[in-house]
Amino acid sequence: MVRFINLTLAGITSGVVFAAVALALVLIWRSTRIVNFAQGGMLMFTTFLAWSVIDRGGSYWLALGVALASGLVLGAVIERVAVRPVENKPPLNAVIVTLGLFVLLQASAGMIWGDTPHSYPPAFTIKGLSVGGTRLLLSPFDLFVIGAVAAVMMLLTLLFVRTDLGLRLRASAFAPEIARLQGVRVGRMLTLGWALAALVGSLAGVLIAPSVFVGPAQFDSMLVFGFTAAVIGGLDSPAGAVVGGLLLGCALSYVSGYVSSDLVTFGALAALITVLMIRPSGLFTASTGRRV
Amino acid sequence: MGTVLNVLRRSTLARHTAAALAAIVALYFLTTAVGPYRDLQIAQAAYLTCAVAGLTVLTGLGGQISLGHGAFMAVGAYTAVLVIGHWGWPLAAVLAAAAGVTAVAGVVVGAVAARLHGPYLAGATLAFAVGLPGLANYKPLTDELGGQNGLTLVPPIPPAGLGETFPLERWQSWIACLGAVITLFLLGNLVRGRFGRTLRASRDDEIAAALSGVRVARLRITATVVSAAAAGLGGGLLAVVATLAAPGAFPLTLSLQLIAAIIIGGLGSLPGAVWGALILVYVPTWASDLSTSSGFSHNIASNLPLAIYGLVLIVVTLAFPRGLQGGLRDIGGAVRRRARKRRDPAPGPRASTSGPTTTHPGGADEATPDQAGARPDDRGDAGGRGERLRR
Amino acid sequence: MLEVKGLTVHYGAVRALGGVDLSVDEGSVTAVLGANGAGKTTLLRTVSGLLKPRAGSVELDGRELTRLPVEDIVRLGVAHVPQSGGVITELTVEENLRLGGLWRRDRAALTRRVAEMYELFPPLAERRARTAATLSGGERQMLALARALTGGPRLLLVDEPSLGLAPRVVAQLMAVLRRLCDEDGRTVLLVEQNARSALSVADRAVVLDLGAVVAAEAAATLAADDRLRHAYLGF
Amino acid sequence: MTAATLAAAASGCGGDGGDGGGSGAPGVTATTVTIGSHQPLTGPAAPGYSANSAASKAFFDYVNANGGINGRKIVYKYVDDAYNPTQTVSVTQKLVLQDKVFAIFNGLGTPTHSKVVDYLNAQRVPDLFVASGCGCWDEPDKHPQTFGWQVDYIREGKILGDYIKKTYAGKKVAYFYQNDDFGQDGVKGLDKYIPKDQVVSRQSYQPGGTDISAQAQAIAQSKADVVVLFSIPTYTALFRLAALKLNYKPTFAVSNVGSDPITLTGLLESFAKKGGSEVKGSPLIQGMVTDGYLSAPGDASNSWTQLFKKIHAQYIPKLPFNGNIVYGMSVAYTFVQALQAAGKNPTRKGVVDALEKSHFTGPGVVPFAFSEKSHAGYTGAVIGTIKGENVVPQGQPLTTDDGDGPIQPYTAPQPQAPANGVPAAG
Repeated sequence: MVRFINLTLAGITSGVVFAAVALALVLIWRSTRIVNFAQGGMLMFTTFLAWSVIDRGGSYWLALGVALASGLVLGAVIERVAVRPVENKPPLNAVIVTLGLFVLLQASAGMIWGDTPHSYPPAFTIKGLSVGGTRLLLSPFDLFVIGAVAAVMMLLTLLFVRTDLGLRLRASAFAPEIARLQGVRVGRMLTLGWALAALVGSLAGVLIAPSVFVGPAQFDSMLVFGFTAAVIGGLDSPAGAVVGGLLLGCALSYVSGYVSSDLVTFGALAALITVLMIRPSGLFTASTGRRV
Repeated sequence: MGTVLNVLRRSTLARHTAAALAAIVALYFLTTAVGPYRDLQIAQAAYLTCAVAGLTVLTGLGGQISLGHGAFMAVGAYTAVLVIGHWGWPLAAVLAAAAGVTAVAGVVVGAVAARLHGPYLAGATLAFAVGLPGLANYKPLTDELGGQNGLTLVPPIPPAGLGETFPLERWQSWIACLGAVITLFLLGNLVRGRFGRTLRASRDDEIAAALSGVRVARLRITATVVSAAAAGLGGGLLAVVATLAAPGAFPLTLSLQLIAAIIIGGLGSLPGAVWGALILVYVPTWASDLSTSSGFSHNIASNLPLAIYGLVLIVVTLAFPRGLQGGLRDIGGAVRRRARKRRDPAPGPRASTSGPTTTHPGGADEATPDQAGARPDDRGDAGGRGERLRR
Repeated sequence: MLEVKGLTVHYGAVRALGGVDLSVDEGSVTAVLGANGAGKTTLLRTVSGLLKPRAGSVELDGRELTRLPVEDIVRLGVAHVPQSGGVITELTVEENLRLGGLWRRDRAALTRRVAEMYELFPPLAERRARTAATLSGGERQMLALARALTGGPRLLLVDEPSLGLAPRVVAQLMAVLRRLCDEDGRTVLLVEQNARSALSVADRAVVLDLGAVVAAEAAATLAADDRLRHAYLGF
Repeated sequence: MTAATLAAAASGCGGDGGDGGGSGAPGVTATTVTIGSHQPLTGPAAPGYSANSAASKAFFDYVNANGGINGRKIVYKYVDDAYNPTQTVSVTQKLVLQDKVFAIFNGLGTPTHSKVVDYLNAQRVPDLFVASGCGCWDEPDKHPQTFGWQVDYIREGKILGDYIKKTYAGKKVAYFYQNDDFGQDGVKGLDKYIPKDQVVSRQSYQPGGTDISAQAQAIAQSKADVVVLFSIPTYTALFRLAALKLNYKPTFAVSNVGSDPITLTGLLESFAKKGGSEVKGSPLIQGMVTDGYLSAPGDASNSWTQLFKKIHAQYIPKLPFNGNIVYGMSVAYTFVQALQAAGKNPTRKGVVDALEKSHFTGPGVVPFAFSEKSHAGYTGAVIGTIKGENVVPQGQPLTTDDGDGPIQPYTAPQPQAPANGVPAAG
């Protein structure tokens, strides 16, 4: 029983980070209908920037701020410079451009910071909490991770549902042409959408960094698992991203703990196929998908 | 002479046969003229051509994205090595088995994929590419599949008739080139026929195709099987050329490179597949030579080839949205138009450079009239984007 | 108010409009009539900036529109109600309405205008918190029109409002358009296939065929011209 | 393109001759010896290992600056294979066929290098000092050109296993190992000494960013007193952190590959910092048991470490000075020895023959196995414990074989490093 609880806790902790990456992918998919394969590279790059701050003696919170701010800027710049020209081209062109960006970001990080992975501090201690004399696989830092992702989800929900800016963002995502006819500057909204997505991604990078270390290739699996989570949840649904992330995190943890750690990636494949066979557009996409 | 030309013009089969024969002759002279390392590069380009051409049929003509073709190559490579190791079949039979077993895998993947669209299909095939090579590490299978180290293959021996000093690399490149030419020939005929027409029709409008009697799901599975067989043959040839099958040889990057190759070559164009494969082989080698001789510090020199590769992907996609083959066609078309214009000045004013339509919807292999005259509703600046990926 | 001169629009190699001239007077309802594929919708989309012409000009009070982006044309007081309304089904009725006036940035005025729209179209008030997907066709048309009005436009471009609606609803809609013109002094450019009902409210009418203007006259004159009616309007 | 390839082929087909004054061997001219290597400069194995080749190159540059070997400078071409066997084959064939290297040196990785061993031997290219501890390089009958260098994983496992059996008799032991030949061979060696019933848990991992919480938790639950890790440094660090999380405090015994104190300190420095203390090295790794066959990078009094540090500061100051740097320079030193032993006019056969007859000493603490019958590298290691950033030896160096042979102490002291990096002639 302790094992089950611990595996579940480990699953939830990694699951919320998958959820954050998935959310970043969902935000971009909803606004520009592009699967952003550069997401893993973008969050790697911003986490490296945060690491540089810490390496020069900056505090954890300053570094977090730098990561988030640089995420915003990076997302906006990438949308303007590299993605805008392919937004109206065949969708696969965008796939290749984001792949190229991913490779380029990874190579740039290797050039600037080298290939040796670095330590990244956690915000709070990683020593597990004790319940009735048993140490759980859940530390104050894990609680912070869960809390931070939850807080960002809430803030985003508020932004999207409660503000005029959110209304513009949603309108641009759902029906860009109609939105333009209402005077919404859709181009700006798309840039902002990318910036927000990159912000969420950069948060995920900083949160996972203590557990994978900071290096050019250390975040590669984040994209794969984040994308898998987003597909499981349904790419049009932010709520789906969260549920997909948690499901995937737990599934991987159980496979690793009860079946074989060699089958973790195969387990991800199995989980994905199972969900898609039952719901071909993910768990949370309305079955009558918008096909206008 | 005139009748020959006439036959060629009229019969696709005759034209393709002539092209295949010409390619074989050209490749014979090329491979004989160059040194062993160049032969090896040609062989690499050839086995990649098989896989890229297979993907072109599925993604370019069928509109189904696959980020998992590297895994199909893995199936083909492992099949080839295992068949040779266990039964020692002749090479042709081995390669046929590689294609055949991968085709069977294609049936399974195709049956799953037929229900999926757009990013969901991308996600499923991506998980396939990541998950499948991991199976080699699973304990019950490691004895057979060699675990993380994979399997090694004894290189094929050139027939004694070619002489004792006949270089192995040339023999390997002959095998691979023949495989590539046969693949292109078969796929070329296939996509020119009914199969290709219905495939394109179902890509452009699934519902309309279904209404006109096309069984879309079955067609998609067939396309996956054909495509998988080509990738499997590519994998089998890889095993013969690189003499190995190992999980590390089929990382996710391989699958992503194949997708990049079809876009850069020109989506849906079989000649484009050759361009794409050539880029995959030559750009990294060239970039690596450049960085070795650059004298940069270790960190920069190590990552420079990767950076160049990323830049090439971005720049070529932005500069040639329809791929190199499409770019060539555009340039050719522009030259022809200019020649025609000189003879007969075009009527009507041309005030603005950008008409309402400068982009091609979907994966356009050839500009068909119905695409040029698409409904105005599809032509919003940003509208309709989702639908295209979802198709 | 609106002057269209020599407007030529292509889709790739296909010409949709060939040198169309059109003039709309302030405070009037102008109907653009013609068969399917005559270029009516293309004309409207070019005026609102969604399409860029190959040649010709569109001037609003002497100001050239063809080089402006859609968003800026909206800010000049041009509202476009696209075919079948174009309400965003994922958003609620209220959100759709607010969206139409967001560009004015005056939140108090916006809330006031939205309230006015609920008075003008009571069925919308009842459904304000529901998503637009739950509305009927007529209600969606109503919402689209209301949304356009929350921005307080001077020129209203309306594309086939009668499409798929019951005759009674169509009559109501046409009456609303007439009132907007008469009571609020707005200008309406109405594209319709249903020529009979369009002519019932229009001051002037233009008939398009194969991308060219074949007639431009007072609505009453046109309605009385049997030859034109038979050839192009089908009644 | 055709013209270019033809031209390249014409220049490439010229054969081995052409360079006057050389010994006639490929890659050797009057002034240079060109060698090549495949290395993971990018991709999954790049972290840490991409520095090896830079260190070797720095050492060669240093030797070249000091006059080279018999008047020849060593040109070291290392090419990225991204740890992908297909690319290993491709770049190795390029080095052999196009660049005409004299030898392949220190090619890294078992899954990668095992795919070119047959080829290199068929082409009679010396395949020196493979950077992997697989026992498979030691097959002089089948692969006469191939030589290992680092101590193989089975020997390492035997020596660690013997120590654990003697020191922790009757205690519960758990294994945490990488699921490839590195971990599996290590476990084979361990199992030769540690009784089966003493091993309470065996957990493996796949490198590549997957969570190891489940494995760590299983080992913690087994309440093992000693955990043996055959893992790369990042996974040693990850396991250590998981143990910290679970408040699990066993004795750690870590293979040489995953125990470099400087690398581990770098990975763990953000965790459990000691406020204001001057103590070097992460408190999380103090007391870890490990084994070593080279000088420890943290051992400031060692003459080899001093030499390597000097070269590092001069040529590659931007890379962190750690076990990988010591490794890369040490293996380069052995190559310098081999080239020197091959005589004034080195040939491919000459270098292989010289290695089989050699009795090289340094920079390691144990001898090589090189002979006509064995192409294995270092034959053993010394057990040590991590203290600060250093590894403090426990007892004498031990040597053994990769079969069932005994473990024996080796008494000769480690020689002093030559100041100019070139071993004294002889």
